[in-house]
Amino acid sequence: MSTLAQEFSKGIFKENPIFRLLLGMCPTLAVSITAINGFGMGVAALFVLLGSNLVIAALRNFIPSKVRIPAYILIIATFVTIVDMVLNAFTPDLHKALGIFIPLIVVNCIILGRAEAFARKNSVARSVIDALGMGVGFTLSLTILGIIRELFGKGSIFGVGVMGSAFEPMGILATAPGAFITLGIMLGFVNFMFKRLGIE
Amino acid sequence: MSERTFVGGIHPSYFKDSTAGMPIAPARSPSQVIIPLHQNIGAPCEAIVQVGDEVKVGQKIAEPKGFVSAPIHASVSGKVIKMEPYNHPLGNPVNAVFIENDGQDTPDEGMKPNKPLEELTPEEIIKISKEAGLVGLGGATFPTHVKLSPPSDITIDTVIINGAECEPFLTADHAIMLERADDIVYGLKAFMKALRATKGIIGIEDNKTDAVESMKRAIAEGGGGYDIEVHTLHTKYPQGAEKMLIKATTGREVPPGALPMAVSVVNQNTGTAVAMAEAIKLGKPLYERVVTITGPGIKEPANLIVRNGTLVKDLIEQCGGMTDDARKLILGGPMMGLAQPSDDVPAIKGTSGVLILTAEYVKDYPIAPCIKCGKCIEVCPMNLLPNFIGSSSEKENMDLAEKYGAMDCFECGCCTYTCPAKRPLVQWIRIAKGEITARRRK
Amino acid sequence: MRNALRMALTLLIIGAICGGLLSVVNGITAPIIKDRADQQFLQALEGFFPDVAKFEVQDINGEEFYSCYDAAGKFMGVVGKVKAKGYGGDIAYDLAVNDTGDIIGMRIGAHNETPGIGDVINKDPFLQKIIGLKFTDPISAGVDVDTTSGATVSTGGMISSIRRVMNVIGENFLGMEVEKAEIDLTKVADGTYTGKARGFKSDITVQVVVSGGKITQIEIVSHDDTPGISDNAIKGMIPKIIEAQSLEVDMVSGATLTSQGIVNAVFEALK
Amino acid sequence: MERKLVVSSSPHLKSPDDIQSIMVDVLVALFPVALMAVFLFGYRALITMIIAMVVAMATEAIILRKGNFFGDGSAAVTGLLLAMTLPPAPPWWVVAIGSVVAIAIGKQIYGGLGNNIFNPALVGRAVLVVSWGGHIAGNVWLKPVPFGFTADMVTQASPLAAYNASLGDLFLGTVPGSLGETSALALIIGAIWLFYRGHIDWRIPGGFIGVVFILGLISGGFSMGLYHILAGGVLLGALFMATDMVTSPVTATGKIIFGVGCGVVTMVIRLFGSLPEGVTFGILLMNGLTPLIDNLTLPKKFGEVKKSNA
Repeated sequence: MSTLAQEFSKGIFKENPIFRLLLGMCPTLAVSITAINGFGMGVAALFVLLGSNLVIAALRNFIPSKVRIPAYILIIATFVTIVDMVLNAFTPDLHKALGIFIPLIVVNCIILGRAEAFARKNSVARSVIDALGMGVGFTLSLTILGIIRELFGKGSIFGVGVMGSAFEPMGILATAPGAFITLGIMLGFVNFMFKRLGIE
Repeated sequence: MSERTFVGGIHPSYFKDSTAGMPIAPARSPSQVIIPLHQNIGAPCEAIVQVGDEVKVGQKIAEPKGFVSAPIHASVSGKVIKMEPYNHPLGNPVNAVFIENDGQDTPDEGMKPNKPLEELTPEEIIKISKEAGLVGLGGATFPTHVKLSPPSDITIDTVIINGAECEPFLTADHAIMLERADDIVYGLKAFMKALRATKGIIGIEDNKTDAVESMKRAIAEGGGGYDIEVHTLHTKYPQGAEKMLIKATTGREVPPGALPMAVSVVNQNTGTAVAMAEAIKLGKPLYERVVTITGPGIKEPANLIVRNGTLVKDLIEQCGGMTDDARKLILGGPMMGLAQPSDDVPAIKGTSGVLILTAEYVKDYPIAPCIKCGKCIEVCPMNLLPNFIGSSSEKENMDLAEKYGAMDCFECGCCTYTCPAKRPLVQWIRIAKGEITARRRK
Repeated sequence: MRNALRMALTLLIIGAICGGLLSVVNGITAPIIKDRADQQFLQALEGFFPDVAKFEVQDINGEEFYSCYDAAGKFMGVVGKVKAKGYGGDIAYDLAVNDTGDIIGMRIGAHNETPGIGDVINKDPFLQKIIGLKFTDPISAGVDVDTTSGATVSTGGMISSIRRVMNVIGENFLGMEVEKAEIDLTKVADGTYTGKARGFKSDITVQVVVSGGKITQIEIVSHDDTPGISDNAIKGMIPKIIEAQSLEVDMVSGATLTSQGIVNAVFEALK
Repeated sequence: MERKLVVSSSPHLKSPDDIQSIMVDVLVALFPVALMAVFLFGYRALITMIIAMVVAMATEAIILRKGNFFGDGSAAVTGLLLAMTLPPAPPWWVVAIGSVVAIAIGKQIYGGLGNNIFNPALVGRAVLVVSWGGHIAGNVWLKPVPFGFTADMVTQASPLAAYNASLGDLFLGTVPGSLGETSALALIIGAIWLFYRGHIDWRIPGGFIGVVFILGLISGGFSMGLYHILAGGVLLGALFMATDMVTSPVTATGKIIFGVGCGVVTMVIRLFGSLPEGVTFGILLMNGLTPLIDNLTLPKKFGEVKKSNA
């Protein structure tokens, strides 16, 4: 049995959902245009993941295994809808920027994947730690992608201009091809670093 | 109609000047010959002499063990001193008969003229060719009597004499066509008669115009009663490959995996035709042949008549020896010949040339990735995709190599020659072919 | 049986709890969301009409038009939330027109025009050309507003859309007389008519033959547009108009300006 | 036997061509084009070409960690080809980024020379067009001034957008346009060298230019057909870009399909799209289809179809 600290850190490094497991690619590519979008998406997913992992782990002995998937979907959908409404009410700009990708968290592989692979079989405490780790890993990855794309595609970080007025943004990074290129380069870089560090 | 050819092929530098037009001279009679008992495609032979036996020139010393095989004859007179495995041009040591030369050249009693060609039946001609141990002298060493006995359901209408000599450096066929034109025509007539073929064609590349003239003269003088033509062919490699030659001269395409007889054609080499003529006229079996000893690494290149079993180092010595920068010894031509680890190897029936290359030709090129230039596809005479077959084989994906047609490759080497990335394409294809054949046997 | 019942019950309970939870959250957030949306839009209208205090929404052909009033209830002008056809699909924009029919503001919303090329429509030089135009101006590509070279589709699409929206606003809110681009053919006497209108580079002259209340033939007498491109428009538009017996036909893409020119010229001829 | 003999599998002769010699041939073929560009657009053209080549070679040398700056020459070719597709004088950093992208993302990420799917120079150009369209495709063209090495130049639209140049001017290249695309004469001279050296096949340029001509002919008559060939990047694309060995099919039939495809996409973009030029995207699109085309057009093996008279 791994320690809780390991449980937490695996989601950030060894089993990072984006760079290692390649889960949840759709929102990754779509919303990482700016750092704040990536961060917001990550936090939204973190919240849903936390909630669903917690509830599913708590109810793991009560839900018959034949109907577990519909039950999980119900639970996840509820949390997603809550996030959607809360974001809409309190951070409308972010809500507008993330758009359809918030409701789509429902089908994000990370959420259902963690429910099915982890929360179903582990205690509430471990599941919550797992959700935190995965969520932070997801948020971190999206934010990094967002920072890179925003820095070169718009010349700012978290909306603050940093490149000076002479900088002409690289438009392609704000488009879908730019997302693929950035993600691809990051994946290569992370794999390279892991190899260098001798992990796997 | 003077430029006949096929699609593909390459134009390497020919390097033929050093020996082209050089008269054929007999090589020095060696003090000892080492005659391997496997000198043809197909089954090896079994010795019929014992250590200590006295043999005469032309005496049969080994009998074939199968149908696709040809007997072997002594090339000197003297005493059998040893029988043991010895280096062989194809690589692994093979049982060989060592004969000490007594220098007498006593001819065997069996060597006497047969009936003239006009009186021989096809069956008799085939028998003569078999007894004389005739094999294809172009290098493939396919037993001639087998070629002359097609299955009964196949009719052969054309016999083609291969005078293309498309391999760079080699000039043995060229020399034969100049000096032995009459015998070539005589041999061709014998082949045609044996096969009941109606047409004879002699294909010669257009860089040997003197040979074309010589052959035309010989046909005019001795071709009476037979329909024989000389076809001038475009000079390019591999013009002399069986299928390419047939395509160039008759326009017929031999289907993949089939033999020329599938399109009613039989190919024979010029040297084989001369040997056929000698076997009929003189009763002389095949115990010597013309060999070109050439290349930048040899001091005095020459076209020599070489007795079967003469060691290559003797030949090299006679030609002034190797130059200091000689690095590679090849039996055959530079495109399809076999590199030898040592010059201590006997010349056999299939040895058409001894080629010595210098350091300049033996560079080790780094293999670059395929840049898909398509040059190998352009030159492939079989219209295959050598780059794809090669890469598949490199990645050990033999199924894919087979799908791209690896088995139809006859290893002419044009792809490797032309590849700007210096990829050993034909070498990879050979590996694939070996692997696929081994798999099929299972 | 017991199992099935238990499954159904479990799902039911979870569903009920989830539903309850959602309705509670919704109850908290919905009013906040609505208030803010109204607030935001009012703010947006204030950008055009600083004194706006009240607005009314009217839906015309699927597009929303907001009549704005000041605190005293005086009509100030109209803001249309409308769409134009661009190169990369629809361009959503707001167009504000004051009570005398002048364009006082325009704001480009969501669009998919090519960055660096088509998005010139959202840059100042283009906006400057539009703002200040009057209802009575022709508002026609190449006449009083130039298209931007390299982005003719985006800019041309915007210009013709603005003309259309101006017509809608003028007719519905300002009581202006709008010249209809449609011809009542039954009122046109048989005969041959000639008309002229601006194409891509200069005027296109057409000859229209009407007989028995129908357009039977259209001939381009002269034009100066790009060969190759305009040919498509000519080949495409004439049969379309004759077949439809109407000028409400789709433009030939890639040659919008020439196509529009032909339609206008036919209109001029039959007017 | 003291002499060591080398044993290797046949063939024992190698053609003198290698990758570097091919790349040098391409550079030689581009020389008249480059010369014409400098002649027409002045020293700025030269600077653009030098930046593109040097940055491309440096990027490759850094990625491959090789001391040999020129390497196999392919980076120099890519850099020069990229410069040929650019306007005469974009900002220096645009050119440099284009070269870095072309080599790093267009080529090395796929595993280097031979493994890339798309023409690296065009990848570089495409990224530049999408990112800084204003510097690449807006009103950035210079009016050519022969020998005008220091003269101030006038910007005007490229002839493809304006349809206003004479065929003679287009042939000589005295029209605004990208560095390497204006002079049909120089391009043809360069291509003849490549044909002579056997590095390009008539099929791709033939299919490409043929289709452009036919579609141009249909759209606006004979002179329009010629216009579409001579104006814009069709000749540069057909002779130097589409014929890039790595990214075009290897089979004979495949080459024709590839060329025709490039021509069709180019003309569809020119006639029906809003961009004045479609060569870049035409070639990139067909690059992507190349493996498929190759596999669909495997050539008939020698003798595969039996002749009826056999």
